[in-house]
Amino acid sequence: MGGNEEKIREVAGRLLRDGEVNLIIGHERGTLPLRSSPCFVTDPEDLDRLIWDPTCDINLAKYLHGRDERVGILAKGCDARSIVVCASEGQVEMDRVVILGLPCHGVINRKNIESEIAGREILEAIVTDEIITLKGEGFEEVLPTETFLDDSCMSCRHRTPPVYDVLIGEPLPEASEDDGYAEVNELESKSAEERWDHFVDEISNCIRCYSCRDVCPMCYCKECFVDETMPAWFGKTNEITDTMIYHVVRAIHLTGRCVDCGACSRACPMHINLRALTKKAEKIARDRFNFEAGISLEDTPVLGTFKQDDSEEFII
Amino acid sequence: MNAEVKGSGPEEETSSEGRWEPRIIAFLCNWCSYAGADLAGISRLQYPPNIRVVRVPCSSRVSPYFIIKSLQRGWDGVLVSGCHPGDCHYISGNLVARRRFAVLKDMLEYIGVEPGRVNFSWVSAAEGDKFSKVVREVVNRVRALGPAERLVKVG
Amino acid sequence: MKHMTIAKDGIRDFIDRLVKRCRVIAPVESGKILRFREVSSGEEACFDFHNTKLSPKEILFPQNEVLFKYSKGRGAIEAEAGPSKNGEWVIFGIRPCDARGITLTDLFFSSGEHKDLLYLEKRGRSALVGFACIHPLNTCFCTSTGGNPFGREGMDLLLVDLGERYLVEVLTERGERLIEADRGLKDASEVDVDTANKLSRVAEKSLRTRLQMEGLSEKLDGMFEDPLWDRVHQKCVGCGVCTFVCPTCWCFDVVDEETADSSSRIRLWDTCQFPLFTLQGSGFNPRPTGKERMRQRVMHKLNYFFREHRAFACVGCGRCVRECPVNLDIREIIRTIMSE
Amino acid sequence: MTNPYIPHISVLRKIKTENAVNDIKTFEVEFEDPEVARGFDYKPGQFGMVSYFGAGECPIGFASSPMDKGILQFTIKKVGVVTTALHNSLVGEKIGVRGPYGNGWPVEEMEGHDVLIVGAGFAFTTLRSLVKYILHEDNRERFGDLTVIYGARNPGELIYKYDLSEWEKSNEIDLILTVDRGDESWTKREGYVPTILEEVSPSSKNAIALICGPPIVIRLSMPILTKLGFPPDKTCLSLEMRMKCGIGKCGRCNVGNRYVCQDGPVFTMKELQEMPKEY
Repeated sequence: MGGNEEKIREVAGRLLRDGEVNLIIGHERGTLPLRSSPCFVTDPEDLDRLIWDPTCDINLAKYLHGRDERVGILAKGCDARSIVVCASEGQVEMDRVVILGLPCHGVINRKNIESEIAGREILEAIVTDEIITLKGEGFEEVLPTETFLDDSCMSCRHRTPPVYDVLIGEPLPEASEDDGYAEVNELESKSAEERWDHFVDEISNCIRCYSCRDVCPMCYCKECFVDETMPAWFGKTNEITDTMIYHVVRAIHLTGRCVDCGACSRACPMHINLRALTKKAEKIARDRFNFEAGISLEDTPVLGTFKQDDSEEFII
Repeated sequence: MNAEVKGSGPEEETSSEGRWEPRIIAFLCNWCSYAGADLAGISRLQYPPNIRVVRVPCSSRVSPYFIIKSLQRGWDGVLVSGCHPGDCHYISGNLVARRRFAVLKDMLEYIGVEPGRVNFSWVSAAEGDKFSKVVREVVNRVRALGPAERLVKVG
Repeated sequence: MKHMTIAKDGIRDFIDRLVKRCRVIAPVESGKILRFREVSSGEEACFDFHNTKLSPKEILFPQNEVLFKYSKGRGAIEAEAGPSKNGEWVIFGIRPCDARGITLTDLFFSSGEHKDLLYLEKRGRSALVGFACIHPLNTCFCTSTGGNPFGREGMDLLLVDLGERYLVEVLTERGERLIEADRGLKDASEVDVDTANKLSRVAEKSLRTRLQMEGLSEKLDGMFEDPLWDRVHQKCVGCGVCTFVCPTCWCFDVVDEETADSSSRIRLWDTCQFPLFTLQGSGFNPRPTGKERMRQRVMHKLNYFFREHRAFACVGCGRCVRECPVNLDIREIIRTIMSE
Repeated sequence: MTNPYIPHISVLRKIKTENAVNDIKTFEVEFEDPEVARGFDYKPGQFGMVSYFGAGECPIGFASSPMDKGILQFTIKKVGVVTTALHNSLVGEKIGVRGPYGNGWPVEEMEGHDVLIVGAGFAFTTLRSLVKYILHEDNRERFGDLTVIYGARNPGELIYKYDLSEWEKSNEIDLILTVDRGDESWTKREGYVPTILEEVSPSSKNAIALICGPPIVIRLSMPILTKLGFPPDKTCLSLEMRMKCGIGKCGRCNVGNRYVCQDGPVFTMKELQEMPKEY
């Protein structure tokens, strides 16, 4: 991906100088190893802050909400699909957004890398499409990027953004046949009792910090249902049923909207695997409504419409 | 507003023989299922008294919050009943609701809520007997599952 | 200052002996992370960690806590405060920065006309047994905020890992009482104490992050309207991670909750990063966007609290740096402010 | 050494609607425990945390004057969860009250001075407490002339009409009422409070100004008060902030390093000029 960094800066620079956009949203080097950080460029001088490598794991579509500038946004496949869903829900005006599509080999999952290094502190990391070079106190390791990609990227079917204005780099073939539902299928095969225990165990660590909601481009409600007070539907404590209900209802709200970018699981400080819920929401949209989110701007939101022959086997 | 503030879950109730009786909240759409329930009453059709009816203008008025809050407040079972597709007084209310219920049911059962806790049915205004059959079936299903614990907020 | 030593493989038995006399809270594995939980035996505690994901603040200032219960008929207050797990507590395995965080929390909750007795009651019966930081992390900056990897502030006992033994520094009588008549400990030799001091200097020098925070509060006095805040807050998504993992964040919300069998007023962790924090009934919000909220977090910790208590409400533990989902780094903000 | 969050149980004795739109009511409460009632003394301008169990708690200024022993009144506008629950409550119900909190109007510094009180709309509650306190025969001669300018959107929105009619007859107080838009029964002045303030232009010699109202009224009245010669340290303002604890611990009501619930809610203009513009 490195080769494209110059091209990104060049394209972004042209857009800024021509005045086609007055803001570029991209990624810049983070202050910690393995990390990138969102970057907002308005002055062409700052363009060399923009980077593009497998550490760029933040879904930038989140930053389009409520913006009145004309924005050039660097978008991986999942970011672009999130923009499409937001646009189809009236949250983003496409004529004010220039999508700089970035064909993507996948982003790393730093939690997996850190647990692989098992307690030793990583002081420096260089990440390319092929290898991850890690340096620390008295050790240096090289890991294959392939094995430490995020789970979402392992099963990604849209390495090239389905919608873009400018594509930077060669379109990538849709490599993976694995549809990523392995974990969901495995959970579905278990009994209700086992699934309940699994999710209680997983969710009981939640501290209700809402980073999963606040990094997700699909969560843009002015007042989230957990914050409503008249009436207050659900409690805001970290008691197990309040927390379980928060995560379940958020997953329901993602049905037919979640593009499985994995930002929520990566953001969770308590290392909860939230993808087990969001992937199920995506699977329901596919199985029941034969719908995949963020592919075309003409799609209407899944739960906002209906078909006469929608499945109703569950209705008595 | 105060009703909501004072709202609480179902009081424990046991039948005459001291057996645990499931408490089921039923959201009935005003135009069809509620009328169907009326018809069952007028025709003296017997069905178990375990349900407490909440009349709603349309099955699409029932949001996932109503259902999940009922479960959290300790109701043992939920029934949502609306008009058959095509009969909806608001033309497509039940069709939109159908998708919403499908997603809700799949997701709740995925996290471990026992199948049978949350039930959906189409009962038209003329189907008094179907209404009593549906209620009897739901009550039996919930009785088989026993008192609700998952998602019930205690303490 | 009394010094003892204890064999490293005897530490779990030491906890077993402690558990017989009081409730021991130690870092345990919880899912994929480490958190402080009550342990019933030394076996459950986990000792190889740089620092836990959440500080033991969550023990003394739990995420949700009953302020009081009231009767179902809403006419009377029933219990003075929620059933407090009474008995002596030992928070075992706390790092010096977190212990310092607790002393700052003590300072805050006991300041002013109205003291927070719920917190102070629990704090009063809690002993802090700490582990000195032999290998501070790259993100740690405790020395810049007035702390130290071998800091003793708030500690009753401080354990220093000498290799196959821990040096046990007894700092208070409460610490003394914890180990009195405990055959597992032996007196420490001069050599042990010297080794510990050498380790202390090495640890202090090994801290890579050196922030100039002298005069930071005074600098912030005039910077409320500075354009830096427009730049700094942009990447922040307004979640609650930085404040919930922070050992010196103690803001809370108060709500009433009624379930089938209990009605109580509880308090929950809250954060100045959420829009509801200052939203008024009229709809007016003095801090409407992320800029004001980010400014509030930085100004409170590094200026408002400092002007009142002459100490930063930040112990340099680096958790907010490590856990921020968008890698917004308070060290960079401090450097930017100091360079303005 | 009791838990500072526990309110005193109080009984709702009287509930009186104050305005035509029926979203402002004055609640008179009586502490269930007479011991608490005896020990509960407060200053005008202070506030208490009023609880409706099941709904929560909110900060409300005391509307009654401390001189009326045994009477504790809150005037509450129906806005949010707790206020709506209170507006739906009935006489005889039990609620919770704790306090008094905050510094209150600077009554000591006002002694020996003329007093100008400017109130607008619903924010006249604690000013009413102050006026009744000053007019009380034990206090009146300690204060100079008392001028009160009070206005509302329309006649129906003027609260404490029963007090206003009494004050109009009294020569101890110069009461000037105004409404933004009058109706056929309205005979007195018409105009916004700041305009009327300029028209009346009370003298600032040896006088203290106290003002409370919606932000727009404050913003427009401040320059007028300065023009009239009221120095910043002789102009006091009561701030309204979101509050949950009322005792300086929950961390949300701060303006700069000052907690409005402890260091306020009353601040002088001089103090406010040094505080960040975040209120």
